[in-house]
Amino acid sequence: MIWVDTILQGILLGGLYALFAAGLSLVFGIMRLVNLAHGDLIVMGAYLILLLVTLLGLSPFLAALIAMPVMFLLGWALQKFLLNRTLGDDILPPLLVTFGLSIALQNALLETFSADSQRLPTDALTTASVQMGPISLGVMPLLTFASAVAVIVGLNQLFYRTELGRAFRATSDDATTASLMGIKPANIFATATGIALVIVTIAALYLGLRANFDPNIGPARLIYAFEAVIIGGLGSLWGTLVGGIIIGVAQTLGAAINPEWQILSGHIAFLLVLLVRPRGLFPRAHD
Amino acid sequence: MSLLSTQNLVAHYGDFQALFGVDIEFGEAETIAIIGANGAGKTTLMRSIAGVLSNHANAVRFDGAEIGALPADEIMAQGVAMVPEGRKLFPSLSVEENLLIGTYGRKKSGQWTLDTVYELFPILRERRHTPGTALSGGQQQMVAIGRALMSNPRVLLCDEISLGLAPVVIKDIYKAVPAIKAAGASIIVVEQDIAQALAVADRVYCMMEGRVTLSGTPGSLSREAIHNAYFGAHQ
Amino acid sequence: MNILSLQNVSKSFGALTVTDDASFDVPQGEALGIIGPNGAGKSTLFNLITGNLRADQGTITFEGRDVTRVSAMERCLTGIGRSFQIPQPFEKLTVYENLLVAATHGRNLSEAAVLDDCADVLERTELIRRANTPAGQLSLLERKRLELARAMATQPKLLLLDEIAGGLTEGECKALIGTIRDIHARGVTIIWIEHVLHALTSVVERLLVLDFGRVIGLGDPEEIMASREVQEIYLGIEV
Amino acid sequence: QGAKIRLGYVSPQSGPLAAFSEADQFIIDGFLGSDAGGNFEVIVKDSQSNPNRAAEVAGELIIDEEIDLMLVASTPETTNPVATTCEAEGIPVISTVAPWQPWFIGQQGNPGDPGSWRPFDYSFHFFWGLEDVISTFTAMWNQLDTNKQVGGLFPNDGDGNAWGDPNVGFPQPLDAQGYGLTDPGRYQNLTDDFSAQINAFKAANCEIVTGVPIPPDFTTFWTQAKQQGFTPKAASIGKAILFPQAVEALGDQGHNLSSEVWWSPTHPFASSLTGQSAGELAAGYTTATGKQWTQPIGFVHALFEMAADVMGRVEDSRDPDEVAAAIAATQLKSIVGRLAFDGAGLPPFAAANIAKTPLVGGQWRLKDSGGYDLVIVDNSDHPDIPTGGTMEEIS
Amino acid sequence: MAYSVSTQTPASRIAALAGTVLILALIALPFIAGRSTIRDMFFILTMLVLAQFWNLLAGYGGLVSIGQQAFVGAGAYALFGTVILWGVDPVPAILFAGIAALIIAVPTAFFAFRLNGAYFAIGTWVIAEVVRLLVSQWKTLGGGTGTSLPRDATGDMWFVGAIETALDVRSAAARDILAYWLALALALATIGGIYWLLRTRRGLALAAVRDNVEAAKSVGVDAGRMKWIVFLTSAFGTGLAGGLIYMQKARISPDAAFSVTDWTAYVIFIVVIGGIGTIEGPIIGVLVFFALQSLLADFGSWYLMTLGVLAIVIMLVAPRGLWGLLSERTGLHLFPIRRRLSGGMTERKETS
Ligand SMILES: Nc1ncnc2c1ncn2[C@@H]1O[C@H](COP(=O)(O)OP(=O)(O)OP(=O)(O)O)[C@@H](O)[C@H]1O
Ligand SMILES: Nc1ncnc2c1ncn2[C@@H]1O[C@H](COP(=O)(O)OP(=O)(O)OP(=O)(O)O)[C@@H](O)[C@H]1O
Ligand SMILES: [Mg+2]
Ligand SMILES: [Mg+2]
Repeated sequence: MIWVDTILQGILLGGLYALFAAGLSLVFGIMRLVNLAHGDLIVMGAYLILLLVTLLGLSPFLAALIAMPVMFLLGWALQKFLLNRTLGDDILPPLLVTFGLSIALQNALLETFSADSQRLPTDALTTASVQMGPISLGVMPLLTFASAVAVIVGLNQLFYRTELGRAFRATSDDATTASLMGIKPANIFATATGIALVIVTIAALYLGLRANFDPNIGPARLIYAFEAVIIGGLGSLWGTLVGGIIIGVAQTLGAAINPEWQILSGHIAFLLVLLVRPRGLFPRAHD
Repeated sequence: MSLLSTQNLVAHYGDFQALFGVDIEFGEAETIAIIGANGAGKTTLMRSIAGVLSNHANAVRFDGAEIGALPADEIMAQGVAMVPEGRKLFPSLSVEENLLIGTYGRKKSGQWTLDTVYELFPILRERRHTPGTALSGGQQQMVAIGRALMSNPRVLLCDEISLGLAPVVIKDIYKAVPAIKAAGASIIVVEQDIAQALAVADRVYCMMEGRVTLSGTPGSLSREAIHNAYFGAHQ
Repeated sequence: MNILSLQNVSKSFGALTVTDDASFDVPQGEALGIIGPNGAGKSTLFNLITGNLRADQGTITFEGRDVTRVSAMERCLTGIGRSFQIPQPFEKLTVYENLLVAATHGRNLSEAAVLDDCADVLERTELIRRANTPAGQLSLLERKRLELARAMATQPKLLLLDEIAGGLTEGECKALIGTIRDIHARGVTIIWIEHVLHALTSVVERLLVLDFGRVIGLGDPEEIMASREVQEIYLGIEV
Repeated sequence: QGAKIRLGYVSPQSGPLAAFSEADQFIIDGFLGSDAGGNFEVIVKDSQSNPNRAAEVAGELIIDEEIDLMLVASTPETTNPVATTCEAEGIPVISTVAPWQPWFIGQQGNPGDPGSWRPFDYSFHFFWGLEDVISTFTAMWNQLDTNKQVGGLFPNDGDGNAWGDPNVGFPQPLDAQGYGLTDPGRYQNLTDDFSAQINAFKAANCEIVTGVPIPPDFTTFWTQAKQQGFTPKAASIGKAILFPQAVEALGDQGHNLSSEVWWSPTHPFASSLTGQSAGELAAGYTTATGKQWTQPIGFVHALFEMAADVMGRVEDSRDPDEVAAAIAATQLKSIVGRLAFDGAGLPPFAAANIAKTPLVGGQWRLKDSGGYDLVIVDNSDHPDIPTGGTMEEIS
Repeated sequence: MAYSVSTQTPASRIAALAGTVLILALIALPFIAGRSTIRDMFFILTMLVLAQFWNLLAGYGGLVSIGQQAFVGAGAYALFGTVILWGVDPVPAILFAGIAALIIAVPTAFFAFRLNGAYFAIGTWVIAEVVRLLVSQWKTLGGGTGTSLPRDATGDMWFVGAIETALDVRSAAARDILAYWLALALALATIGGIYWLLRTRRGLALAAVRDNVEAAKSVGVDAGRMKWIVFLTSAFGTGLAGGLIYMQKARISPDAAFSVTDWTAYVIFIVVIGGIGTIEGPIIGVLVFFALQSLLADFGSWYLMTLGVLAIVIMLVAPRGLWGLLSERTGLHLFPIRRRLSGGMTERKETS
């Protein structure tokens, strides 16, 4: 029974990782942009929600709702005025710029909010659980997982059912030809990053409800998010969920053997998947 | 009055200069052909007009306005659509989605809709849900043309639409040209196949090494003159 | 003896079959021309022979050795040299350095040992005055010459030329033909893809016709050119 | 002589450990404003919570600033690189706010081989040791009615390795007192899931939890424990719930969590520098900054008390050997209690370099007005420090 | 007329002369400068070595790795391991640092070479994390706590006694001077070695592969082997630097030795600010980085914020770095690698 519990907890943890990764997956899939500041953007989102909660006395969920449009605009502007200028065949400019952004953001948060660890206000929901036979699953992790699935379903709808989604895919395939179709790649990219930051806000909500955060906690999560995106396959959103789950389950299984192996097992699972499938589990047919 | 013209158009790829002051012009409802050997700069000329390569504002004029410095999407919005060399379909999109992308962000309706494009190329209706890249070369070319038409352009730039196609298929494709003209669009065709070009065009420009070396109506040009313009000749 | 032979070689990109069951032999010392419509698969065939692409099926034999699975680099070392249809110079290197890479690595020699050979090739391809110019700054014609020069610098036994005469003036074309004849006269086997037919036919001994990836004709140039099929599909002349 | 004595001070003012240094400026201002403080100049450097940086700034202080004495505080990640540098440079250093074992053993070449351990010539440290936490924690647990099964949460870092160490850490003393310890193994900091530990604790039927996680990890653990139906009677945790903000982050779930208390406003000690009592110092901090008092305040203050006392007893403050000898001879009644390197309560190998300070146990109690108070509930080892209540079970 | 080839330019001849003088001055530095200068120079030189090797990897080999900390850490731990467990003197133990990094590099390369571009970057980062986590389990060297070099080992290190008497300094200062000379030797060997490599036909091939892989393969360049050479060389050198850095620090912990920020991010910053793909770039970059650090480091988070913003600004306004900007304007090259063919018909004017 312990094994079943371990795997279930791993799957739920995978949901959290997938949520961290979904925004990254969107940006990486559409623009091949390696955003090293993604983790810090999540932390920034958490602070924004916290600010709304303390200033307006809102519930965190409502505050996240208000934070979303703000974060969208921020992402839009970030891409339009900064990141678009780094795109190209060379992966170094985006790497360096987002690294610069990452340390600038971390330290700006530190100056503004101090190093104290914070948490979004919690209520009974945080520690509530549902009993499934002998196994007790937290309501919050279940909610996190459900949100991850919802985000991915939502993104898939957007991608495959709307005109904007068509433009996303076309621009991602070939930005030059897309511009010949009257699409402004710069705006498409900005919109994509805007949407990514909306997802970041959702991730930030669960990050802040789940445990403490402080300005420096971002980068530690980034690597899992990247792993989830890469083993899922570039541009595959469901792949990102599967990738998150693989890392989550690998971690809990490793920990069940010995907590020393917890994080290591996640990384090793990542390396093993790439060893067998260097382009991830669900790569695009073309690239 | 000319509908679209270029004045002293130049283009560079990094250090390499591909066009050296090209002047062409053509009018409403006219079809012109641009011919020239491999690497003469035909594609570069098309890309400059379409705004993929940017230029001085006054290097390209369209309908009286200077559009040389505009980005591709805005030039497209003004009514200049391009069928790019090598088809360039979006592999992530189905045939129908590839066609629909031509209408992106435009409410304006016109002669060309999904239905009329399917009428022009009936085979596409059957294959509309397959990924664009799973089609044969000729069918892909039809999608590429249809995609450009979906924006109801006033000028259609066609870059080597016969490239890599069997003669039969080429005939099929060129059969569509009169219908497109009839719908009111002016057309620029880039071709390596001289015979084909001469057959459809009202006027012909011949390019070599980034310069226009000859122009005129098909009837007025001798084989000899074209040959010289194509390959250069002793002075 | 055959220097190169292809047996049932096929290659597809996704659903598109670009080389379809191609089989032919090239005797040592021959000059073979390849023609065919755009997109017939001519350049792809070259890529298969040089190893820049791997064949899906079939075998490629060079000097009696099966090289189907051998890398492009090793095939170069065994004596297959090529030029690219779209010139692919090393843009940041000078013209001389472009040749130097080919000469030192393609033959595994030191820089000093190949100095004179490189200078000689530069002279023969009339690039000598541009020796110290970064290749990125060359004009199209110079790039095409560089393609040829770089292929020659590896001192290949089999030289594959992909449309190097396209866009040349007649005078330049004559000079080029002279150069190629000269190379051929030194015993190098040549396979040449060209749309400029008069240039091609003035050098090659046999002509191969490709259409939709299939070999549809191989033989004496004049006979091939006169054949009904070629007239129709290649020259577009209604017969 | 007009030249002032130069003190170097390294602490983590930015980065994840910054909470430890929040009171630094307040303390230093107070020190410089005191009578003795007038003779000193304090050069402050930020370790940025980064051990590489800590060693680097220590070098700068010694070489560029030519300091006479180094002071360093807060966690082995800061104190150890600085002390190692000073020892190598032959500059005296006084260090605090790290249990003495990770400080002393952690600086030895081979921590696994006690035979190879050597005392230091220039490095001195005052704080309590693991034996004190163990004794305090067990005394608190003894006040409750439990099955004596303890679950251990020890990370793979300086503190966690020391707490869980079979020789110097929890296992042996707990065993001796009849407690059973379930230690699933060293996890990495910033772990996102503690199901493995929770399952292990449940399986062993643990009613007590102890450990030294970092704050975010403890929040994750504690929340997951509740979700997965693991409800121990006592949770005595080092480090993670040191600061009130960290406990507040737990919402209502922080009530009755227990922790070691090294210093509080109710400690019956006074500053040798300013004469302020512990309560006055804490109140002064709250007035100056508007923030609740924290435990490092007393110890950082004591560091500067030590500096003033030591330098008052030397002829030539520029002579490292004389200064080191003066430190070793310290007999000071400070705001954290009596400081003397007399080896009291220490094994012989550490006697020369370490002075122990008293440790008691406390519990965080939810205030009616919101927020938490730290109430001292056990003083078995130091009856002179008054308690404010008795140990309660986590309901 | 016969042809000849040379790589020298008038500027490079002057640079070579100035360089020789500079090297002599650097060697003599401990006799004239104070300890703080020596330590600053040690920092500059070791960061320069790391930067040069990362530049070799990314700038010349096109392999953008963000896992260099694996080699710094492995080298550093190898040094501590051999000193503490085997009782080897720290100076020769530096060699083991390089070898350990090399040993780690082989499986890393085997794995990472299956990946491209961004995947390669993330892959190397994950591998470095794996190495860090494994080393954190190594209990004899302190696990996650870390450990210090035993004082008797650092006290009577090779050459320290000799330097003490020769320069009449304290033992701590003598250790700094020794570390400085070792760093100087390593930096000179690195720059010299890389410059030499770039001037051989291998270096030419490297440039060719960077410009166009397919064409390079077609003229007989073994692109795969070039990648291996570059990766292993860079790992070895990075490992040596890691060993040396931690020999001087005398204290190690996994978080410090495998810090992605200190050993990779800052190094990338240095290279890119200075100018990637040139030998001069990292030299300029490290000087800028050092200047920033000494001016601003005491401002804590403001310093780091400035660094971040500067990285962004430089990337946007001068993507080829400060040296790129300078050499574009002036055509200056201190380490010319371009071969100029002269004599014969090269000089004949073109007749039109
Ligand atoms: N992206 C590019 N980068 C560098 N050079 C280019 C690029 N595209 C084209 N060129 C060069 O510009 C010149 C003109 O090319 P262009 O494609 O316009 O010729 P074209 O007449 O369309 O030839 P083709 O008949 O082969 O399509 C050629 O020499 C080509 O090599
Ligand atoms: N890497 C590739 N991926 C997909 N399709 C390709 C690829 N390379 C070539 N093709 C396709 O294969 C077909 C044959 O191309 P190839 O370049 O061999 O033609 P060619 O005979 O050399 O034509 P041309 O005379 O125009 O040079 C074309 O339809 C082309 O689009
Ligand atoms: Mg073209
Ligand atoms: Mg071709």
